[in-house]
Amino acid sequence: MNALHLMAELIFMPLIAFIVGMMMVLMMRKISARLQRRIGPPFFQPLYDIVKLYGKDTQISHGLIHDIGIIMAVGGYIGAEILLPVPGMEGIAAKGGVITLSYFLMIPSLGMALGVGQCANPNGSIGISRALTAMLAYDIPFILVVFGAAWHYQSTSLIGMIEYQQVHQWGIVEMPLLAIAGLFALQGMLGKQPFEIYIAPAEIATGPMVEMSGKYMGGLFVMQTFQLYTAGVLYASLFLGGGTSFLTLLPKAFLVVALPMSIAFMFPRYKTEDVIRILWKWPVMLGLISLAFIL
Amino acid sequence: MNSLVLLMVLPLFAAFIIPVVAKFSSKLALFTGPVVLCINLLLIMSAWVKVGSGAHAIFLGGFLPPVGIVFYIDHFSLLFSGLIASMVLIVWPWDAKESRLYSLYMLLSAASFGLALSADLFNLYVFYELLAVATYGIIAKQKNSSATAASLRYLFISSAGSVMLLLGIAIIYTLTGTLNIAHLATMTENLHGFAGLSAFALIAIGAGVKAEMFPVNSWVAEVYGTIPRQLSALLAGLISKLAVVLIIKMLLMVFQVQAAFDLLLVVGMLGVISGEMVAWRAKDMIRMLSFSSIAHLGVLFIALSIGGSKGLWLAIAIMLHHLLVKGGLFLMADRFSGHFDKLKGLAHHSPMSAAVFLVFILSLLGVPPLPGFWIKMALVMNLAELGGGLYYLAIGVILLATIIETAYMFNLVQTMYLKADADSTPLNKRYSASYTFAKLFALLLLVSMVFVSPISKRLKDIANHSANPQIYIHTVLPARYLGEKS
Amino acid sequence: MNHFFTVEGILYFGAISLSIIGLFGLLVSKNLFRLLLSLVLFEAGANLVLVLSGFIRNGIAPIFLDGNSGAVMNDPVPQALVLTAIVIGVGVQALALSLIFRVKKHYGSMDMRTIRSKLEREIAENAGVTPPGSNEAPAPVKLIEGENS
Amino acid sequence: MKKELKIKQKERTNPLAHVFDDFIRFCQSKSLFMLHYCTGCGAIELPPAMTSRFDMERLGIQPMVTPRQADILLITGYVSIKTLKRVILTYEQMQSPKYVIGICSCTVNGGMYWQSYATAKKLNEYMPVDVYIAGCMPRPEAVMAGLQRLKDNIRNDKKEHKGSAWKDYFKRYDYYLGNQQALFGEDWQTPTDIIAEAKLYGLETEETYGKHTKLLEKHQTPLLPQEMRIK
Amino acid sequence: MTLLDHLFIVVFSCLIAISVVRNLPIVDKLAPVLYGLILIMLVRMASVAYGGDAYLSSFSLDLLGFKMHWQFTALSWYFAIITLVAALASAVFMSGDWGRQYREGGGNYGMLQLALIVNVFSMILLLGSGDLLSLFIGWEFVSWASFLMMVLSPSKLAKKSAVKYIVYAMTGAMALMVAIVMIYAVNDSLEFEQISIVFAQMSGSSQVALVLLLFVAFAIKMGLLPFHLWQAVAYAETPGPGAAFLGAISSRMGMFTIVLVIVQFIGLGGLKSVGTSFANMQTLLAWVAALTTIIPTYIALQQHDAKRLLAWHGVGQGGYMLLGIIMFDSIGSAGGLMHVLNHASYQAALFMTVVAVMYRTGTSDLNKLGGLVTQMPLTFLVMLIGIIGLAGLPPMNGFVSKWLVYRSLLVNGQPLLFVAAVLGTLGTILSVYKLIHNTFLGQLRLEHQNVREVPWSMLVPMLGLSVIVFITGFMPGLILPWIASVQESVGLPVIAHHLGGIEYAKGGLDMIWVSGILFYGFGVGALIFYFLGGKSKRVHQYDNYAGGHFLTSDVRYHYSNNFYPGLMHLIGTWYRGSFQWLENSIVSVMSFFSVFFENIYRAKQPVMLLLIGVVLALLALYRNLGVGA
Repeated sequence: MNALHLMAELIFMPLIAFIVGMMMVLMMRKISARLQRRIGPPFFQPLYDIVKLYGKDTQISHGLIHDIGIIMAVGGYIGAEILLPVPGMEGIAAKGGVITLSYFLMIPSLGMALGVGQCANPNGSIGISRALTAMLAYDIPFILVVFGAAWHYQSTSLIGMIEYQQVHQWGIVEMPLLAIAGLFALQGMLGKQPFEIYIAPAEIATGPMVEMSGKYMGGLFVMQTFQLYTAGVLYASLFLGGGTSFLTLLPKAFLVVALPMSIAFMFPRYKTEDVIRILWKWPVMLGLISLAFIL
Repeated sequence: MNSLVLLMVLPLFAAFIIPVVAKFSSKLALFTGPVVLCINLLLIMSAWVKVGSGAHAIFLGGFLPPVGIVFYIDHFSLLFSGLIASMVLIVWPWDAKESRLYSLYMLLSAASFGLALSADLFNLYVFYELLAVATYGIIAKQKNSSATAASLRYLFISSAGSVMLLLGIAIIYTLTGTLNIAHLATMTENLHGFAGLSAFALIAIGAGVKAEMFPVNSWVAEVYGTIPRQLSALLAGLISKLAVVLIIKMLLMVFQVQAAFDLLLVVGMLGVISGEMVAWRAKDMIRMLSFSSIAHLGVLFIALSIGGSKGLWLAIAIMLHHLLVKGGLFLMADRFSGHFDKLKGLAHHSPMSAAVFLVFILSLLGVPPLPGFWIKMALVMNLAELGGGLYYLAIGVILLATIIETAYMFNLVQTMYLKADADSTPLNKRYSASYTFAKLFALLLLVSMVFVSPISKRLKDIANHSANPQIYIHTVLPARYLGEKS
Repeated sequence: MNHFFTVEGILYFGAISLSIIGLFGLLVSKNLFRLLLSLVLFEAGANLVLVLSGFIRNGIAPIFLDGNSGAVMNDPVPQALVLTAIVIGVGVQALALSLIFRVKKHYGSMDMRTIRSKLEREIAENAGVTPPGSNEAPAPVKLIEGENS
Repeated sequence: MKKELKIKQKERTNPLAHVFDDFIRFCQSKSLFMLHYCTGCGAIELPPAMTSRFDMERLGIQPMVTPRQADILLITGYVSIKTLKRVILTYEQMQSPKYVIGICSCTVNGGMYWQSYATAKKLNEYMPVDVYIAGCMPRPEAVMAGLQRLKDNIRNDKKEHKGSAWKDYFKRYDYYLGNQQALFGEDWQTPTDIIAEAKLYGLETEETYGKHTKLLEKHQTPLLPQEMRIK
Repeated sequence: MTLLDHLFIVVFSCLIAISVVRNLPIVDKLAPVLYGLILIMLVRMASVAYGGDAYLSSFSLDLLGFKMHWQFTALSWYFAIITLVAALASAVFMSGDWGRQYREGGGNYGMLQLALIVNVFSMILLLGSGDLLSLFIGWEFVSWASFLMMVLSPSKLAKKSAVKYIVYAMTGAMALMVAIVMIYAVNDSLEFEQISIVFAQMSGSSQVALVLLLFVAFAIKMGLLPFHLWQAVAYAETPGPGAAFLGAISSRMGMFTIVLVIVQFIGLGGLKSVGTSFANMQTLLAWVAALTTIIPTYIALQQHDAKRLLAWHGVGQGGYMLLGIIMFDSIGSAGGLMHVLNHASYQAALFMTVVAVMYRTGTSDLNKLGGLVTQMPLTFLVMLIGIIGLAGLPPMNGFVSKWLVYRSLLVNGQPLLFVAAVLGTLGTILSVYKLIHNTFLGQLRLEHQNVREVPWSMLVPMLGLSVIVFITGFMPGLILPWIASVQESVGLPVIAHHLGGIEYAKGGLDMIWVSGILFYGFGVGALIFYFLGGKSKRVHQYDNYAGGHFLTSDVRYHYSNNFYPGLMHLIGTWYRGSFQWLENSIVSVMSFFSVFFENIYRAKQPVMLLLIGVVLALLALYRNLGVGA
């Protein structure tokens, strides 16, 4: 893997992630609009939003740590994308396995938490405390799913997993319950409707994003695109056999992201302790049952 | 070698002379006691050298055993008599002006010498009674009248115990027809039946009263609570040990049988547990020290239950260590008077007494460099070597006792190092001889820390020498008597 | 049980029952003087047992032997021992009596239980500690500093 | 009628910047975040604008909660003096380019409360207003038309200069501050520091400072942000 | 005179020097120099850490028939280097301005310096022990030394918790003594090899007894689950940098002895053979470790005092080390061992930051702090690096050892343990964020307006430790050879490693690449942030969205109390303090017995006891002999 190839990957993997992510955001907003019998935003709306936010003339900052927080949020996900193998480009997936990737997904939330902390706004702090509690809630089933997958494929590197699935059947066929548990965890990871208490607009003024203006808000929008893309592609490569080419990978990723979205807009918002109780009860139970089969 | 009888005669004589001498000049009466003790000390030292590694028997009145009364002299008994002489000298009541108290002290030391030396069972009983009477007298002599009540209660339990002792001696006499220990040692087979062992039980528990054995040591708290600290140092440090010597003489020579060891073991364990538990609740220094001495005598009984020369060596080491530490603590006790909470901030008033107190406690607990650790280690190792559930239970009890001791000792140390507040009593800093002796004991302890192996080697040969019955029998019983018998 | 109704059997039974009576007196009685008397009985019983240990059936006292050494003699040694034991017993009992007088003078009562609880309270007071578990009145709660010292 | 006030901020001249600025203005017109601040009765008209019948999202407009994220401040209905204080604070906390849409005639000229002691009659005396939507509660169609008008103004702001009214707040801050102080009293102050913002972004003109700003400096202890310092 | 003798002599002379000079002002300069000297002596012996053979000391004592000798293996060198670095850092921290403030505050500064050197001396003695008896003596020295350190702080609670500690420590020492005695009783020798020989010969039940006794002794020192109650309060109350030193390394002596005795001489076969097939000793120890990672961490989550929170985390992280080492495979044990060094580095740094905050603001109560990031930026940086390490996130070294532990749990197929470890990690992330948020972020209080950064004498050790945390995280290959030689000397499978990280067949870790990618991501994020977006204006903390409300200083607009209400609603009821109840019940049983015995001693008529004693003795003899008259 010569240096030039790596340099190309370093640039293109996040870029693809950004573009596909924006399409996913668009899909999300279109689904929610369609469910409400509305037309929904035009095609390039996510791009417009991000460019408008970055194009803002004035924005406020509460200090250096506020800026570093947003940089860590965006940078963390850019790092995570490079760990996530995509057909044709593997980045450094071999150097760090799926455990490292799941830790990389925690860095942006910690970075954002630090940034919001310095905003000195209690809405933000309450939002962050709920976000970290929600992370505690959805990470247990997610880790259980990762454990089952890694144990089933006998390796932690995603490339190995995809090759295994190319040869044998897909993960979802061999571990159906684990896949369902993974979807449940995905619902929590994406922070969509039922588990969205930490950005409740009316109650705590969108929690962590209360003091984010201009490019700070733009950064968080970019992070959302990366978040959707990473969740989709990770789930696809864990259970749906990844894709030999983009054409096979992207439909799976979009399907994976579409499923929780459509479920999401049916639900009201759960309280924090209910979020923990549900995410620690059902997906963990499903995961353990499926592990019983695999081990 | 016969001059050793003077050891016992001189104090008796002085005991009766002092009241007469006191008529003429009180100063002379004051000094006769210590002079006599110094003479005895010299006699003991010369005897120690002369006896060397052998042993010697003195037949009183020329009557050969098994009829006459025999004094058995070897390093074990000389060691004890030396301790008696020095301890009574240390604890001598210089400020008390009555001559009768001095004569009682003289009576006490005479009885102790007799107990240490004599090798005849009934003779031991007589000296034991003499010792008891002397102790009642000294306790009752104190100014506060609660001491009289304490000594009366002590008298009842102790004389009941000595009656048990007498019954034991009677049983032994009916079984063997003789009371000379060496003679008994030759016919041990008919003593190992139930009757013989019940005699031993009676003797052990009878003498146990003074040796603070478990069921019969309720007098300890009352007596030590009322008498002055120096006297309780003598009683706890030495007199209780002498009663144990009486049991040792019987145990070593006659009753080397597992049933006797188990009895001592159980009694020792109960003593350790009960002593530690009640000491944990104690709220003042004297009560804590008295129950802690009960516990440590329990450990002594556990050590005795190992039997043979190993058990004896451990017992001697524990006795010496306990004498130094408990004696020292009692001697210092008047610096720590009153409720523990009143001792707050004491360590800042006089760091020296706190440091000495700490040295004693650390050695008591068995913290490595100090000799206490080596003794506890050797004891536990020997107990483990014997194997068997009961011995492991004993190990558990000893170590549990150490933990409880750490708890209450360091609770006290912690209050001492706290900041002094309103109601903590200022320290009575006046000069007192006993405090200097306590510092001497602490120094002795630290010095012995360096010479642990030579001292232990010395103690081991004393124990080997005095623990095997053959030497005892050959020195006491004349050859021709043995000729026909064996 | 055959040798129970022999002479020494009865004597032994008498001696042992005497000491048991003494022991029972020690356990039950409350009055100091009665305690002392039961102690005397107890010691007398023990002395009797000691004397009897030298008894040989139809042996005669050694003093009556006028030269013919053939007859069976009672063993003189325990008798000598008993002498000293009795003397010691007397000494101890005399001392106990004098102590009882002083205790009666000081505490004003002869009942062992009141003496014990008074003694316990005195020990606790001079050690500056509340007496352990005195079941009469619960330890007074210190409401005001020094109010009930 | 107002003479063109020169601001210190230099216009970027190179052609690439122009293309880039045009693209940003285009995106700004296509994506607007609306701070839904229901001050009066006109607010009831906005939900229908957002729901399926009129679907504001088609125009790229989303409701946002905090002024920091919002671009449009919708003042719906009469503005009482007490509410005006919060409106001004919210307006100053919004990040420019920000636009104010006055819905209902009460914001235009006081409407039916024209002679009331408790309401502020003309909204544009206290902050620059981009679009007024008249009507005593204009129907959603009118609101949508007003929003569409705002979007057009933003897109061709270069030519008609109708889309950057927000600069006027910095340019003639003294005039606005004067009106506010007239209403709320001499010691009127908000925690946001408009003068420092004007200086930072070079939007200050000679009319930014005046009598009223001097009054403000007299009363307000300057809220300087804590700078991170090593020693 | 081998190198080990030089080390012992130098450490002892440093002890003497400091004890002589402790009340003079020059101790501030002398102490760090002495610790540096000891460190140099240790580095001279570094060959043992790179595969060299152990150093034997020429000293050997023969007392009462027990032979004692001393040796320094790779394992002892590894723990010694951590001890010395922690001691050097806390000595430098202590002898600067903090020492002056402690002295003015009435603290006994000379004794604190002495306590530190006594701790170091006793730890070197323990680490160098060559047989069971010298191990026991070293063990007692270490327990008494940390007691000396704890008892120095003037507060009453500190002294009470110190006494509670020494009772726990003595229980541990006595359990160790019983185990040693059981080993000695078989064939009269106290060598380490005896443990495995004796263990093999033992019957099933005494095997369980031996392993349990050894484990109890070492678990008490390490604060594992059933015995963890003493550690947090004791370490939190120890004065300033003493807490940093104790928190970092003192309880890890338990880990040293676990590795030395249980892992090296009883080993996996021994542990597996003990107990039934389902619940063998290894699963028991693993589950004790897993519960130790969870329960103390969630107790830490509840604390509102920063030192107490960190001390509880010290207890929690101990569970990781045991979890790693108990797997007995190459990566698991490497993870456990490396976690000792990692934890020591960031725990000491975090404790120092909290002490620095106390030095400036006078309190460590999280509900009375806030917004200090602008006033004390460097302390914030150290705490940030520390909490990233404690939480185990990538760039820092905590991640490497946690990754190794997870990887070994994955390979060994232990889903429940894996979930327990992750639960512990997430709990740590939550509580460290609460620590840094309540101390440094949020609204700054009026009274802390003019708080300044701590002087350099305190900053240098903190920054040094955080550099260590980062360097060993970025290039774990620097310390992996030490761990490989430890594994080799202890008989565990050795880990394959290179400078960047770990090669492993089924998916290794290369920290240079991972951290490189992370910094590349941060760089791109910074590029996007600074070049695409426009200028941003710094605003005051009162210029904040509060629903239109005008923020002023009279109402504190800050959220720190009851930081995780949602979580606490769910698991709040689980904190019933069942271990505290267990401890209290044991104490009440003991006091019941003591009252029982006390009443025996207050018997009205002692002769009754005499009679009972005689009758029971005769009965026992009768039954014992089983034969009539």
